[in-house]
Amino acid sequence: MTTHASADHAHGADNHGHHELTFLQKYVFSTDHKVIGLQYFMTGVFMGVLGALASYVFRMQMAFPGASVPGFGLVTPQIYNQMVTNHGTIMIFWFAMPVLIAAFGNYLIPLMIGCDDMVFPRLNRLSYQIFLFSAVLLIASFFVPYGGFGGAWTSYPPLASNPVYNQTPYGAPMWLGAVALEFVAFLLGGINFITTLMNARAPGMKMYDIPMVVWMIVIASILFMASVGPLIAGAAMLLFDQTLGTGFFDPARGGDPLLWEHLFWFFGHPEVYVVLLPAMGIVAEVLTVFARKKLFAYRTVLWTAVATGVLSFFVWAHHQFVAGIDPRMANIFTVTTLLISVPITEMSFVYIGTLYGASIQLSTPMLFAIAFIVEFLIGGVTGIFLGASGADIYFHDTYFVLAHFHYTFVPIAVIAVFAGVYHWFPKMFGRYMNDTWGRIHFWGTAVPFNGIFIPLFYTGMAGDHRRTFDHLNFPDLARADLIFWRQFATVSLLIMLGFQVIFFINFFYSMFRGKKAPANPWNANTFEWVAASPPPHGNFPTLPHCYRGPYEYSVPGRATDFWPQNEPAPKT
Amino acid sequence: MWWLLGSEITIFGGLLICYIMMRIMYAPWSEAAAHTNTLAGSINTFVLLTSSLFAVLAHHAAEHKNGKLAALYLWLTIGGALTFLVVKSIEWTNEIRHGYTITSNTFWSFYYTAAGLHGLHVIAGATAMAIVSFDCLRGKNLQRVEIVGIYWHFVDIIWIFLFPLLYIAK
Amino acid sequence: MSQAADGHHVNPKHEQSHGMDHPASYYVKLWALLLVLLVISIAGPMLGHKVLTMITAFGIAGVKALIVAAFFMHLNVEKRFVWYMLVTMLLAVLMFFLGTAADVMKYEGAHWTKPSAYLYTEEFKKAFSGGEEHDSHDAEDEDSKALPYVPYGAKATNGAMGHSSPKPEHH
Amino acid sequence: MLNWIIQGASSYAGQIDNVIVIIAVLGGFWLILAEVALFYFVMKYRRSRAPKAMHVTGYEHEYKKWIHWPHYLVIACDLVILVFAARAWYHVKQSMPEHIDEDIRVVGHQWAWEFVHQGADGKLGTADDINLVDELHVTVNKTYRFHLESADVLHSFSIPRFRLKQDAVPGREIIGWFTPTIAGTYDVPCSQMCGLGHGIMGGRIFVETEAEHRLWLDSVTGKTAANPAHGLGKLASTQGGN
Repeated sequence: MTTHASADHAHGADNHGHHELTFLQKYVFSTDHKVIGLQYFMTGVFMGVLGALASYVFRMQMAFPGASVPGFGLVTPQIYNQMVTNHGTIMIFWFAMPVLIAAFGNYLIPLMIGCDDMVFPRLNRLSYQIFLFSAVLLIASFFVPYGGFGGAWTSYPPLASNPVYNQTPYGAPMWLGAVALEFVAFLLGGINFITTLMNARAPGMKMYDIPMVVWMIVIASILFMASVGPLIAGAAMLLFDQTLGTGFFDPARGGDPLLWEHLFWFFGHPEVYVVLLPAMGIVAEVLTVFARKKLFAYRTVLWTAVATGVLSFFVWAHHQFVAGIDPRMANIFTVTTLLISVPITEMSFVYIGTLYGASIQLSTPMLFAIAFIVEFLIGGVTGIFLGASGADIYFHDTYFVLAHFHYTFVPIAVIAVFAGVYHWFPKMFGRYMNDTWGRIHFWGTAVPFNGIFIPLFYTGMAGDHRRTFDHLNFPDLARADLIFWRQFATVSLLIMLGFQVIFFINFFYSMFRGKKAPANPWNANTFEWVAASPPPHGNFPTLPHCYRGPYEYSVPGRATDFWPQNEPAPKT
Repeated sequence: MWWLLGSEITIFGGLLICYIMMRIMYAPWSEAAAHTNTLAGSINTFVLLTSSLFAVLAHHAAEHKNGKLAALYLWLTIGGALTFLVVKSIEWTNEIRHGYTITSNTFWSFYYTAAGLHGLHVIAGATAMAIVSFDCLRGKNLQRVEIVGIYWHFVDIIWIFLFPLLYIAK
Repeated sequence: MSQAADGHHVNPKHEQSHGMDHPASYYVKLWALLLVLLVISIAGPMLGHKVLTMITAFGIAGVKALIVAAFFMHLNVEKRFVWYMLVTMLLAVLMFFLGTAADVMKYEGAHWTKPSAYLYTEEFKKAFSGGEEHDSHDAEDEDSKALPYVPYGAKATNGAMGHSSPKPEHH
Repeated sequence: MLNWIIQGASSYAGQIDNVIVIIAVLGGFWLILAEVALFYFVMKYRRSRAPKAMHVTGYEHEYKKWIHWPHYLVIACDLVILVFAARAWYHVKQSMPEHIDEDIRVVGHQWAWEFVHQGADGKLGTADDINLVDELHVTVNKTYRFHLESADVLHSFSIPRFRLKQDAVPGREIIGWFTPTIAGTYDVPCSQMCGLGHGIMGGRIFVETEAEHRLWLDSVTGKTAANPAHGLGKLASTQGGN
């Protein structure tokens, strides 16, 4: 493998003659990892906006049932289900994954390990094209007769497998096809990341010299690869059930709906860590730069990440405690689930430990990074309620679950991404983003976010079930306090969405008019800051050599408080 | 490449595990399995094993920088792939004619899904080999022979497991 | 993988360092061995012994796969990490099997039964009316237990061989 | 703790609430500790107060112990939680009370619950079964064993007041039990996505005293006029349970 990788690599480098490229070459058929990374980013953010608008529609329905949603219209149960389903699907598969793994991975991995491009640039482009096609397919599924799929993002059969039940004969297969294509795109991308890290590191870069975010993205890719296979097979089976009428998941014909649940969650739980780990990596980079401090116990972070990844394969059935699995199995999965809290706790402690004795500059990315830890801790602790079988009997499929995983996913996919964007924006576009507006955006995001989901913990405890389009149909849930908190959550959502406008204005304005940034605006150590901002085609004038670990900040006896990885040690 | 194969293992592994679980559970499926054509399966196993041999010989030739010979062996391998597909299509035609379609029952669903997925890999492998063989004739990119070869052996291995699972165990 | 990643630096010529100079006849011999194994695996079931069939079919499949993987795919000279990676993937699949089998592979368990599966098995047997030999002890043990009650899930359909999908009873 | 928000009304509600309280206390302790430490560090080591950062690798024993000891303590807390959670789980899901007063059959449909009461003869599957749509009548302090099925897609039989939840899987019959302890009328929503009408799929459970229950029984079996208290009572077709 190595041979061919490097051969292809050399081949790719030949193609990268530094001549002027036409527009098509530069943007549409580009094999440059930076362009592909930005394409992933833009597509992902666009899909994220769609997902956020979907949440606007159904949250309005939750708070004011039956009222016409401004700018949208009346929400029927069909539309509601479709919005909820596609909000979940889009946010995880078309926003969190492309932005966290594909965009940051593509953009950062070659820069951070000091090479000029991915080892398989054309595979990379193919991966993006498949991804783009899958996004288009998903959006198209809204507009087919009978509407888009509405069977929840878990897509449990027989609801998902039989048009008689889900009443979306075209939407359901299109949804499933889009998801399957998206998996293929990320498989190709993941192979590329792993091979790149293994084969194309700068000379001198040893295992413990690799920046944490690169490690995290690669570990996440490996997890994705090992877990998604059965679900791809399962997706083929479900697609045949939907279109050809086979009976893989039809109990009357020997199939078993629980088989799908297992296939789905065997992938679905590692998937949580697939998106968590890159976010952890981004936060590690931002924390160390703005705390001017070495990452506390690098090896511990790395090995807890590996341990989390391994353990994540043993915990999936905690999503199915009351789903009809054998109750004896639940005990095993409770043990493994509680076990996985250990490495995650340790990782969180290490991040807090990194701040000990630091010199913290509360810039916008740093604020987001700290907010990530604050919010993620809440998400992690509330997870224990759900991982412990006894408590899960009550909390399963309530808004408590929903609030819990939003407390993990929003820090991961929104807050950590903002930290990363504010941090690497100068590198991507050669200009700073406006810091004042960044801070306003931060407070407008972090505070309303808690305003959305803390009330939902409460309504979940009171028994609100998920995916119910109107809780007032249930007399016990028509209590005044619950109605108030539902409206509170919705208003918080509106505020949070409103503040995102500031981000987009800031983003696009700074892209063209922002203050010019030097190559290393934050005085950071890692390789990407060695390249010019924005990095040209081919990244580095000469490929750097690595002399030390990525987090050597505030080393005693040095004039500056940073020590770039490519700077040779002074002769003694 | 190895990572690609690793992910393929989990895809086929997932499908086959589902099949195995149901097969063990529903013992009467053996009566459906009795209607598979063991002869066709055996011929195909033989064809694939032989084509694997050609693939490794192609790699061998490529190692010795003999592009023309490597291309020849690759085309023999592709011939094996085509033979495999022809036998497969005759077999399926017969089975469908006897009324065993993908919806007949879940055994046949698995049979067609697993074999169909494998067939797609055969087609993909043959296409890749065809592309590589043209480069070989010009003596370019000889190291790619090994990649397609490895892929082809993997397709072969999958069949080695499919064969007893679908045809022999009754 | 980390250890491997360490030693995995760009090494374009690594193949020359491992002896790859087997003559072509070496591969032909391996191929002949594979064919012999193939014949055994086909002949195995003809002896009509269940356990023997399993051993010849799947044992030999394993051996064949190993031979192809090790010698044709040159895994025997590849870096160690490739083995680790492939075995890890297999372990992931095995893990999936272990977690899932308790639900999917059984007719009943603690506090649950699958009436539709009993029914399906019954109808399947009927469909193949020949039914002379049910040498499977498993199924018969299970079948001998009385069907508790005809369940909704199974009743609403046209049975195991039916093509149409179950229809909801009321809305 | 949960009783403040929603009063538990079954024999095991208290046990499940206890698990939740234990997790809240143990988890809450670590959460607050971690958040306080985090905010303390952020305040104390602002650049304005701490212009120069320390160089700490994190492998020095004096610092490492701050990570390691909490980490062992977390394992200990996990063990405690595990014991309580598993005991509650065993009690609710894995065991079955010795004495069962009545069997009921619960069938999920798109989009209504069908409840089969065993009727006067005390057996399910006989002619005098009482099939009701979205209405389940039970007597307080009696132990019920339910047989849960689904006619079409996945549903989930959930009574938040009882802290009870179990998915109904087509093709399976799943049994469980509950003992209501407080009389009243509670929701029985479906908590698993089951299609368009998922949001309206809610039955009611009527937990009645012995006398009320008898009154109801008489009203459905035609011995007396319909009970005005339960005017909703509509008889389902008697297609099930034979």
